[in-house]
Amino acid sequence: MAQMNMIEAIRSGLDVVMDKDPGVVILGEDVGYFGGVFRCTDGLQRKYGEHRVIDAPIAEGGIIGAAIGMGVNGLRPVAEIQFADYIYPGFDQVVSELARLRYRSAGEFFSPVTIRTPCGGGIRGGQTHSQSPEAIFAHIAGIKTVMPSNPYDAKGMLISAIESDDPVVFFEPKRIYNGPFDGDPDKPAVPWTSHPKGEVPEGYYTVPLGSAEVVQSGEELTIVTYGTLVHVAQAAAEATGVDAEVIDVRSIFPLDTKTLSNSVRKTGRCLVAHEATRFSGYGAELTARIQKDCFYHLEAPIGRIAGWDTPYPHAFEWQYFPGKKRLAAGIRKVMETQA
Amino acid sequence: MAQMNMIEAIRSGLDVVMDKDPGVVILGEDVGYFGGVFRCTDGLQRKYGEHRVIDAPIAEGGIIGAAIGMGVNGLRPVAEIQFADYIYPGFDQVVSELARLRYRSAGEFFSPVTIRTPCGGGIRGGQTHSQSPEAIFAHIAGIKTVMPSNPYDAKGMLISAIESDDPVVFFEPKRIYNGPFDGDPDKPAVPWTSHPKGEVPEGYYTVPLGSAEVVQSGEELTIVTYGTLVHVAQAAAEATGVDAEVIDVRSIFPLDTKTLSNSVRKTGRCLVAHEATRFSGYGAELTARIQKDCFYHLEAPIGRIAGWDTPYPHAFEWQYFPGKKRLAAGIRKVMETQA
Amino acid sequence: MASKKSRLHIPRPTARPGEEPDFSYLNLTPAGSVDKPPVNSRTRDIEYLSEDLVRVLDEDHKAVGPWNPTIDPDKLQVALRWMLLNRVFDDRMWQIQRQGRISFYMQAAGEEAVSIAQGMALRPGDMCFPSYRNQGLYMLRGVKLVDMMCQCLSNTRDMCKGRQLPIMYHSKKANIYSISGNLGTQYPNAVGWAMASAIRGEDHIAASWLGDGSTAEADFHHALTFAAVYQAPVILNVVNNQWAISTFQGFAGGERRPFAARGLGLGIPGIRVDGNDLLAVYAVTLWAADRARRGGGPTLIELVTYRGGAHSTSDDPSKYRPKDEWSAFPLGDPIERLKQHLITEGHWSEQKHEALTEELKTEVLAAWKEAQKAGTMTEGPFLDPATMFDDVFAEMPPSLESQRRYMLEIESGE
Amino acid sequence: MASKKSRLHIPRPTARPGEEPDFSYLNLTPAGSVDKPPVNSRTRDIEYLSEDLVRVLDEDHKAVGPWNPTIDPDKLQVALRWMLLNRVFDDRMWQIQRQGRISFYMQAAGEEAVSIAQGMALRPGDMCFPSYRNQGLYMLRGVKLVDMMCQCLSNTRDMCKGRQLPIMYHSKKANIYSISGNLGTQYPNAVGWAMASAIRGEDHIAASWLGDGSTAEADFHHALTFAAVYQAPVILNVVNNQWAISTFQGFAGGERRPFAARGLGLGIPGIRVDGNDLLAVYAVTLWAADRARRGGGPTLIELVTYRGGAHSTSDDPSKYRPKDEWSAFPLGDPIERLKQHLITEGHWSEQKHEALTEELKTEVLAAWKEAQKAGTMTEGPFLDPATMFDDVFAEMPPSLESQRRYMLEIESGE
Ligand SMILES: Cc1ncc(C[n+]2csc(CCOP(=O)(O)OP(=O)(O)O)c2C)c(N)n1
Ligand SMILES: Cc1ncc(C[n+]2csc(CCOP(=O)(O)OP(=O)(O)O)c2C)c(N)n1
Ligand SMILES: [Mg+2]
Ligand SMILES: [Mg+2]
Repeated sequence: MAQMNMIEAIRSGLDVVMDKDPGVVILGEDVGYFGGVFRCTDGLQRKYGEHRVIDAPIAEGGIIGAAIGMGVNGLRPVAEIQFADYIYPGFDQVVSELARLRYRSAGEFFSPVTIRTPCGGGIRGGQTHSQSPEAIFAHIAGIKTVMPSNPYDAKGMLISAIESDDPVVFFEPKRIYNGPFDGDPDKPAVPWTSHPKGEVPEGYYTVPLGSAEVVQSGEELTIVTYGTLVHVAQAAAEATGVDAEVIDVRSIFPLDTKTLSNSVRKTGRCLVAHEATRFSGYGAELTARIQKDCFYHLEAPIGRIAGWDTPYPHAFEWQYFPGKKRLAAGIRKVMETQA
Repeated sequence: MAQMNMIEAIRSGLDVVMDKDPGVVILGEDVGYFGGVFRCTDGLQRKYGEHRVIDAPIAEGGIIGAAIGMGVNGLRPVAEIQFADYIYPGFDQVVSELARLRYRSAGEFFSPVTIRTPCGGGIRGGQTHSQSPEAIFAHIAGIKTVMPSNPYDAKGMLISAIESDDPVVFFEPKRIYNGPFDGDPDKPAVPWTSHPKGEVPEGYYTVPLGSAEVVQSGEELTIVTYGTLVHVAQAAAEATGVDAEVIDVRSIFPLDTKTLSNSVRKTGRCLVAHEATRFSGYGAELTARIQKDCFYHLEAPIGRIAGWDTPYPHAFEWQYFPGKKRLAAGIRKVMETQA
Repeated sequence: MASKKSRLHIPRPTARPGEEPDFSYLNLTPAGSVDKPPVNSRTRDIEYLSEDLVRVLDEDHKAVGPWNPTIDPDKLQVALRWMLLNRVFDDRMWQIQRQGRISFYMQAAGEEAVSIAQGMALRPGDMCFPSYRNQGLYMLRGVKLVDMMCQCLSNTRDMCKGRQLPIMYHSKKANIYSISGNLGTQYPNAVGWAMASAIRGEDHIAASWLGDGSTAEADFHHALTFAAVYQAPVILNVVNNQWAISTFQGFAGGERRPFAARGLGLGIPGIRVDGNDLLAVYAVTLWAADRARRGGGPTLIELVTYRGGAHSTSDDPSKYRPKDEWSAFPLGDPIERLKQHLITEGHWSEQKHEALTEELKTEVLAAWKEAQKAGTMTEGPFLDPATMFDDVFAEMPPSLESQRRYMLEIESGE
Repeated sequence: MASKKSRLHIPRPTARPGEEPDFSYLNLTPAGSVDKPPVNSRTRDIEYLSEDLVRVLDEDHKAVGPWNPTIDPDKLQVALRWMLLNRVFDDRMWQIQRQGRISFYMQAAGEEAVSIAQGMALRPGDMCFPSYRNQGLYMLRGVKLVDMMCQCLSNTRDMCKGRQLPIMYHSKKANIYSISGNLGTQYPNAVGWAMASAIRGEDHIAASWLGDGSTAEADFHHALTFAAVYQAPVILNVVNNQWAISTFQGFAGGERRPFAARGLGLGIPGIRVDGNDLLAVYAVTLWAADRARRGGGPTLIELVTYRGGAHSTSDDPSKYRPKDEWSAFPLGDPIERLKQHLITEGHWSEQKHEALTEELKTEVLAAWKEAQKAGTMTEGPFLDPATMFDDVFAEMPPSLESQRRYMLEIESGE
């Protein structure tokens, strides 16, 4: 076991699969010689060569489009999109080729592309370095969408994603690249070494896609969340003194509905939280699903805490970000409501 | 008053605003000389000239991108995207320019573009002529998204959309261009002349964005839907004998939550229905919102009927399409469940 | 606002319905007049290839000039057969659609030389990323007519299992990629495929096709950029059939420079070829394939041809172009031209041609009969709707399993 | 899989850290050597403009050749002042970011002639669609330094009301569009703006800027296509500063042909200009503007320059390029070159230059002091967070009103 932050864990995951499978190639802006603007591919070009860790033109549609073709030709491409906010120019390739290829060719063709992309706010990135567009990808039939919340899961799920024959959009909450974050930007930064999930095996292992994790068990309320907010939710629960069960969804699609409903049936109350814009966000799916599966167990309406329905503003990052205060208020509201 | 089908109503709406406001221009593939593949702009180039009804290169990103610039320069552009399935190549322009311009410039700049695009299945279009991507646009802060279900609303809402200083994505359910459709493809086609909403004033009028409509009142159950399914829902309700209130959402965003909650609080039961893929679809938002607003009035879990989480298959169009049978089953399920 | 007169340039086709067809805008160089450079020429030295028109068949149906590939008459007869089969097949399927027995169809009328000549010039291991007008490629690469028909019928033998519109074929065995429906997306996929081939140090190249209108799409640009940057072994074909549904090629920017010149700014050589001259198309494709295989990178080929029919069965071209435009097209009909060449050379005759046509009609009809056995739109056997949930993913996730169960329950109810 | 050797071409910069800078790949034509054609020339007759390098200032700091715009010394001093102000401003803001007082910054070091020369050549009614390195444009068009600083501070006087990253300015009054953050999106917007101007029969033209790296984006292609098809009155500028973060211009396809040639295939003339030669940039911009205003359509201008600094405050270029590359850049520093020209002509001196520098530093410092009064990241006054919900739409929809109320409730709680 080693101590790794999320960047190191992702790099290690890439290293492990590249070493194991010579068909794995990396393609993206600044990923090669430089090692990526977040350093996730640092050293990999030196180790595996320019023909496997490939600097690309600034064209997300071209990167994804070329990766698809490489995948059809037997490679296992990992495309990096520098920020999730920049995935939109490649959206047509994701929907109209990547997600549909296997289906429309009745299984004859497929392309096992993994798209890695840093998402989320909290780094003063303003409106085009802070977005969390997972709901959009969750709605596209034919791709899997995941978002780990810690180094251990990041490496294990990334290996699963790359080895999967299905296309996967792999969101990396960049705010927690270097350490877990409890939602309070004024507190000193905490490194991953202080967190059990910062312990990461150096070699090969996988964390399966499609499974959620109960990161903290509790009896009074279930908080369903993912990414950075997993950590904020724990802090908020502690602040309120509510005995909350916190579930890290991890896999946006496929969704592990069992783990969710088991918990909510037990606690009878549920708060759903994410960073993305609330309206038509992924929290809506979680809520809709839980109200169906747990209707007769629910003692209060499911709460939904999310980013506001505005772009992500630079100056008001911490008023926009669903931090500890907002989550705590959400928890209290769900708890106060009488059944 | 005249009898119009939805195509004629849309054309009439365009005609009325073009006549009223010389700044209104139309831009799109085949919209000019030919009058559009669905004929919605037929005759408008002859009437208003090649400089106001402009045939465009086949580049949805370019069409939307150019329309934005025209809008910034004082015109009021209406961009046609030939099929909603083809809007993805223009997605970055919608998100990163159209939706954000006013916000990021603190109101100094804006571009009042309306994007018209035919959506939905039921015309044997296969996987790339049948999609309903409204949920994706609903999630983008800064644009309005609407979908009328009849000629009267289509014209009135289109005029509102074009006259609005906000960008609007205007979805046209193509299956009901020529007549209302109750979900049974084997029955003879019904023209709009048989429907009260096929009566359309020839001149100027508006239907405001942001308001839902109760198209059928009832006491036992609320069906919340929009587009083609408004008609299918009415037929399904009739088939089941349930006294259903049917609400046509019309405006995807902004959403008229009042009309929804008033109804569900009255009936105590709710079924949400749409054609698009279910997972992370717009029905999730409707469901999540209604469970919150009406929790203490709900006697059964809110049902959700939607397209399956697969691409839209050519051969199984009618098994994919949420038709009368599926809606009726959904109605029965919500009715049978005991509170 | 329109107080002053608009200065916006609006492209206009030379003729609209009721007017005299006018192809004077086409720059036609005489057959045999264009030099054939070595395949390792520098792009800047062969820019003329993107302006001139490579042609082999002359007015007298002779094959002339440096691009003459001197193909065996036998092989040419085979080529003629394929083109004719393509035409006969399309005619039949068009009729079938008109009778309401398939939902949709698109024909390649007038463009058959593209798929046949290029298909013949490529090697079986080369991967094709076609558009929807390349049905000839499938035939040539061994996909059975009956299988193509079953695709159009979405029946129990459909290679797409009912998921695609008619004509959206694919064949892994024949190395032909699947068709998206969204224009142009296959172009960067082809480049990526070619990049992978180069990475592995293999000889296989990729080829892709799209129409004049589709060059305006982003993916055209992405493909050219990536192909140029990595010198990918790929042939990028632009089938300039003058029309994109109702808009003529000027709306894709074809008014000022040929499409063949689009890659020059990136250092990609372009060749403008008479797309209705099977010999010329074959020759330029071989040239480009050879260049790619030797590490010379991508070539952009513009095939100048004419969309002889309607855009699709949903289209009515009499609304936007002269009815007799095709017959006025100066590059004629590719089938007729090859036929006349073979006749001139003494390797063919009107009688043989007629007999062949009849034979192919019979073949197509037989295939149609067989195809129907696997089901039609109205008569069984039908595909099992439960298969609708297959192949969304490699393994069906639980949510789709439960949707499938629910669908079967509902379908069996009432 | 890598049994055989990869044949994929991977572009490589001429020098990496620790190596000798090498700009031999730049095709440098001597100052004064490139002909200046009439503005109504046919694109095909002026292709040389996209290969050669238009330069006015020669090795002896004299202005020579047909492109010499013969500008008044007064006006040149003004230009020098603007460039210097841009440099001094950037230096100060960079320091300020380093002190943690703004979140982010991007400088134009080495590229100041682009904004200043082009800004001067355009008319006030012409609309600019800038990239993030065009801060000189705002200064020149009258946006106050203090207002730019307040934007960077996201404070109570911020033109963006706290919504944008530093340097994402805009100014409706100055006719400068707002910056998206997603690369290249402004390019088709500029073309659309120009189309509207043409539709109304107006004289105003649009101009847009993006970097060498950004030419790979789809919007570059969309803009060129639409500009060509409609002959929109627009100047499309590619600022080739050799680098796109860590990748050199070869990764955008610049290895084989200059970026100026990218529009040739669509019939758009391209001009390659010494981007560090204020006189040359001014002259070509006037030429292109004149052409556009006379209905000649778009021009693509490639400005050959060098990104003197880091990509942004988040970047560390010593990781990927030689530290001394800038000083080895053969086109030098635009400020130094204009300064030397003016000195040579007897209109300037080292002393004056130093005095001006001091004056500008004082001006910038004064602006910074004033800016801080409107709030900093740590000290008030602060913008009202409730304004975060404004301007999403023309009128606030009820859902945002209720979110705003809820936000205020929560923020006031605890
Ligand atoms: C992204 C996208 N936009 C629009 C369409 C609708 N469409 C289908 S074919 C076509 C015309 C294409 O013309 P061209 O590329 O010249 O090919 P041709 O049909 O002439 O072979 C259009 C606009 C589409 N399929 N995909
Ligand atoms: C769509 C998109 N992709 C990626 C980025 C990240 N990014 C910001 S600047 C930049 C490099 C741009 O280089 P270039 O166009 O040459 O401009 P320069 O910075 O040299 O002025 C990149 C990759 C982005 N902002 N938007
Ligand atoms: Mg065409
Ligand atoms: Mg650059």
